[in-house]
Amino acid sequence: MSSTVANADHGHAHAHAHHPALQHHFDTMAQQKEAAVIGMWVFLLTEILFFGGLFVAYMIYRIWYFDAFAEASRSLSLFWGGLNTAVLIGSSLTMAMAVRGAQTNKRKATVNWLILTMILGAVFLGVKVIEYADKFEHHHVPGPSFVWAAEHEAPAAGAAPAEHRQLSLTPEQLQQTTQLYFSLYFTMTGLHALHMIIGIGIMLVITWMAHKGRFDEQYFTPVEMAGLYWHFVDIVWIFLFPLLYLVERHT
Amino acid sequence: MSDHASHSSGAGHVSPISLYITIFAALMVLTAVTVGAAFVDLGQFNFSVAMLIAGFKASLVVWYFMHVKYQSHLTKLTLATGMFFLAILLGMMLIDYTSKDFTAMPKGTDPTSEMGAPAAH
Amino acid sequence: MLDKLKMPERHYLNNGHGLKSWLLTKDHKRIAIMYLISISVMFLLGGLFAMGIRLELATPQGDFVQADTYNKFFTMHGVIMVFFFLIPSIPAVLGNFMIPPMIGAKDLAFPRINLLSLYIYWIGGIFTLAAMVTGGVDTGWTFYTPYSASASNTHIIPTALGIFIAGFSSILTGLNFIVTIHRMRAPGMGWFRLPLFVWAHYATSLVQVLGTPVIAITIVMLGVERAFGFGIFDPARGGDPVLFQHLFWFYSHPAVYIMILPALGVMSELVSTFSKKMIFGYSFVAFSSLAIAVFGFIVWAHHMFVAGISTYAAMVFSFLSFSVAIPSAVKVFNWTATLYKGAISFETPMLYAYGFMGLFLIGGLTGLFLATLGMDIHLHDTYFVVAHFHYIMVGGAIMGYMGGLHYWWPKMTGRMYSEFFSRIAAILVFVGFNLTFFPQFVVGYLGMPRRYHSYPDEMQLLNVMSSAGASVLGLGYLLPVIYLLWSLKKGAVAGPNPYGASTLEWQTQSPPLTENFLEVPEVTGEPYEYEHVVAKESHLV
Amino acid sequence: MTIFGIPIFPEQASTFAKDVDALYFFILATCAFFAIGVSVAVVWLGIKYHKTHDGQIGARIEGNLPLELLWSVIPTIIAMFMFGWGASVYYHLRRPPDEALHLYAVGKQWMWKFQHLEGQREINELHIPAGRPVKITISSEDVLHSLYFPAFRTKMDAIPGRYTELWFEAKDPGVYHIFCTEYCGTNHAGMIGNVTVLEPAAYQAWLQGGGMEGTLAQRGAKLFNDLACQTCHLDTGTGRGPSLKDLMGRTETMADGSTVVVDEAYLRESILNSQAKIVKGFQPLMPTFQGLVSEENLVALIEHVKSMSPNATTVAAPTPAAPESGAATAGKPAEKK
Repeated sequence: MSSTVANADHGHAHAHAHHPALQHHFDTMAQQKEAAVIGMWVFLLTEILFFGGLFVAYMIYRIWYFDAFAEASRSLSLFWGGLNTAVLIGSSLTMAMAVRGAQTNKRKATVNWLILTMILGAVFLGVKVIEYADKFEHHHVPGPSFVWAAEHEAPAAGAAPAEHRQLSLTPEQLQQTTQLYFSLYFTMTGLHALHMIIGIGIMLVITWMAHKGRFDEQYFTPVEMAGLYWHFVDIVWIFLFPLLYLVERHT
Repeated sequence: MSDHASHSSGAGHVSPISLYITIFAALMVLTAVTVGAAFVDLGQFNFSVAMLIAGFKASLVVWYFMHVKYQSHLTKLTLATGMFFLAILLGMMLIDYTSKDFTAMPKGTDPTSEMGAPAAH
Repeated sequence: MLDKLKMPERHYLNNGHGLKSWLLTKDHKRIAIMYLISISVMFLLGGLFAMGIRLELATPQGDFVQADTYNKFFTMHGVIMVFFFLIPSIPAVLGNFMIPPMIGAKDLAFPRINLLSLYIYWIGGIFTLAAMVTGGVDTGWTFYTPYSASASNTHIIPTALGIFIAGFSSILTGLNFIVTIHRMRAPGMGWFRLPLFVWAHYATSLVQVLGTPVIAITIVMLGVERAFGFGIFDPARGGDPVLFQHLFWFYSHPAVYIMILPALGVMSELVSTFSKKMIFGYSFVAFSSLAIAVFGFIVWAHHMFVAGISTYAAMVFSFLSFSVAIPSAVKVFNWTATLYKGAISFETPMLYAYGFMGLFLIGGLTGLFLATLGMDIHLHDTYFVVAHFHYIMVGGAIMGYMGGLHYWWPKMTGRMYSEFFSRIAAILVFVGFNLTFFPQFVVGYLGMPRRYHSYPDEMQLLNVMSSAGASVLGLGYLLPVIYLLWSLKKGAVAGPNPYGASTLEWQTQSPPLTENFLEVPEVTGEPYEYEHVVAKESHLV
Repeated sequence: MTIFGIPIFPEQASTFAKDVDALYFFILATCAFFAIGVSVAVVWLGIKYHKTHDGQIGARIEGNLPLELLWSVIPTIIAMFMFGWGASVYYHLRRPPDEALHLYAVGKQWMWKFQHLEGQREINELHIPAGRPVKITISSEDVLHSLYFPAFRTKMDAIPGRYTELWFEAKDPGVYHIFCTEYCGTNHAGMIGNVTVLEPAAYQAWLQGGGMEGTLAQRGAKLFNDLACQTCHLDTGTGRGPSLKDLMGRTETMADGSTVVVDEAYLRESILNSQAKIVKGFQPLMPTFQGLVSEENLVALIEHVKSMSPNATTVAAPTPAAPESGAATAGKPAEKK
């Protein structure tokens, strides 16, 4: 196995002693790391289009049934939604700090930041559970038992007179089309939550690896990849929050 | 292999903590702004404003938290490819859905109001 | 000369023995071989369903099986052939095996992910097969709503889940190829020194990575609608069943290019090697692959011209659909020009290449009928469409796959198959294929709709021709199984480069070492330069 | 048309069948030219440049830019021409003439139900006059179907919750196939029938023969009474609901100030989602009839309302996209306030 030829091609410093994490088919750690970064980004590319399909459905039905979407969106709690947004952005910060810890080879800092990120992720999921439970209570889960009760008012939109909104939508229509909104709501937030659960699972493994001292400033690719993934999940939420919670709050 | 750009060996670019804090603060402020904007009646522009803010927040995360600023051109190209095809998916879908009324749109209604922004009341 | 060739002592096949050495391998070549076996089984299954379909259609009455059974036959035929045979066929077998040696790499960038993609493919296959054994699914491979969401009571969720899972296998393969082609090329192997097979796979991988997630999410939406009663596509709850078609075809039209692009790549290799001449207009052929991949994403609604899309949208998508025709035409013209002043010989792979040219031409050109708006209204969902896409997928993709398999078989196994029988098989496939599918163009223009269990009497003669052709075609596909297996034990030793081909994978021994090359090769020349190739012609001429 | 007893060409039974077939032959000729040309070239090159001895290699030719441009540009031009021709034929196929005879078709697993305005109802059989344009408005009761008349070279999907339409003008009396071309379940292949084209006089006679229930509009009038619509929708305009007299084609102002041109889609929406659009000056009192009126009865009601507007020539939007317009409006009841 000759790597000298390949070395000449790369034209940058080559670790003379092979790093233990270097796989046999790569020539240098840099090549291996770059391959991983590109691979991760290509994976995120597929994730963009995965959620893109959902956004298409959301977009079409929001155009068609704007009033129902606005009405249903007002029933979501802005407090919980806003809190979760803050929690997730905070977890992105802690994740960035964890990667920074790995970059600078601070094992303890890395582990601690990762644990903090997981805690914030768990908080987010906990809030999501509270919100879901609320939906079950109000029969806002699509399906045979779905009921859109006219008396339900979101606290934030309480100021709007009920008859103003009823001008354009009958209870039957609301029953029909708010259900569509909640179908999308559950699919979108459910898939997002699934991504978070997977992310926390990955972080558990990586925290353990970091704790065992598997990483150094030459090799911390798993931490970096987990970071990219986590930030992506954060970005999805950055879009989901206004799309689901803030359809029309000003009436 | 001519297409790999400015990557440094080893740990890569290490951003200062102050930068991360700044980005975090900016994201929080923007979240507050987007909530605030939702309570202001901007007519057709509520949706556009919300998406612009979300897009800007996402860019901050991508650029600084995800280190794309310091990554190779290939990474940036990959991201751009994703955006491009997402635009095709969303945009070309609208060709059909906004032209259902293309020639039969009743006079006096504004076809652009269907583009996602709520109709003004 | 033949006697002097010996099998190399050390190669990837004898580097480790036993089931475990295969199931836990990270070697792209062994993974490719396991893919080869898996998709062959799937091809056989899909073929059996096809035989059932043709038997049923031999008579107009619908007397061979019940209508429900027939509906399950064509659905399972489509699902298996599209998702479990055609999509993985060339990329996961030939691409997986050949891309690393072609670019001078020891392996793909992510060997473990490569193995993972195989396991995911198996899991997806198990779900789909389980759905099949427990009663099957009858929606057609297109799963159109609202039939699939509410009306049908067959096993849609496990089937869809199987496709969803297998989709990730396809995504991971594509991801692996993209990173490998970007980051694993040998020194001196610039982008314009890549074999065209690699270019084609790069384009294919783009489609896999960008398109597959959209079908995945579409299946999720269909699944939650069916399983939990969510109403995303349900017209009774204000949903739009046509939205499903939009999302479905956003993937499934580009998916056609996942199937055909690698075959186009194989063609470029075959035409060059067997005319001992560099590809005419290399960069045009390379970029036409990328052009097909990108244009493939902006034409999907041509499957929906009578599905209630707006007149305006129909015009836009019809116009754009013609854009795919141009790069396809460019490829065909360039291959033709490559033959000019070549040194052409007709070994079996070249016979497949010639067959491919004829069938792909017909398949591609009949696509023009369907892209033309006024014409498609009449032809949509008739047998004309069936014939068209079989000319592309069977006449194109499978001919390319068979050609490639024969071409690289000596590289993969180190042994030659029987040239005599393989030529007979190639001719049988070509003749049988045309007999099967050409009458379907005619019966399609007559108006025979797809997915019909019975049909008007006057269409019988054409259907009988088609059924007869299918048996010839089946024979043509069975024959290779026999002589290829035979060659494993008894075939003549092939030597490193039996065809005198120019690309890098022929510069190493057959079968290759686990790490492909003894030394990382340094590439100095253009692709397809035959001046320097040491041809070991062996017994072939 | 048959060759050696094999049918190879369907009858040209509608006025635009020959247009479609002309387009077909043009594309066929173009494709044959390229397919035969390339095939002959490939075979000829294969023979002419057949390898003669071991170790022989081909000439070194890298490419030729003018040639590449030539065979990119010429197919582009041909393709654009094909698109233009195809689009013009399509436009014609999608644009029913104003004077067309109007029918309704409802797809249901697994039958086609046709309704004539005069009241005749047929299943898997359709009688139409020769020499007169016929417009069929299509809907579905369950899943997707597609109404296909191969001899007329036209088809259109039936989509639940929407109206779509197609038209044709049959030329000669005869019996032709009706197929369902969108897969719809078990008996998809049984969802076929015959369209019988009659001489106009014979068609009139056929109409007299049937129609026990009166015309479609009359049936609608009876429903109008049965469903108690007339208690609010008084002709005088003094009822709790707006008068429906001379309504078709009129531009109505809604409570929110927007305007709507009354067409079939609007009527359909107003019956099924009665409070989606409220005419200015009226209260949203009307109950919704979603699920209470079948597709067949719905078209009868609409015909009845149309019959109250004897002066309106046709639906309000005589444009090619009218079917899509109807579809979209029917599908999005709650869009405008």
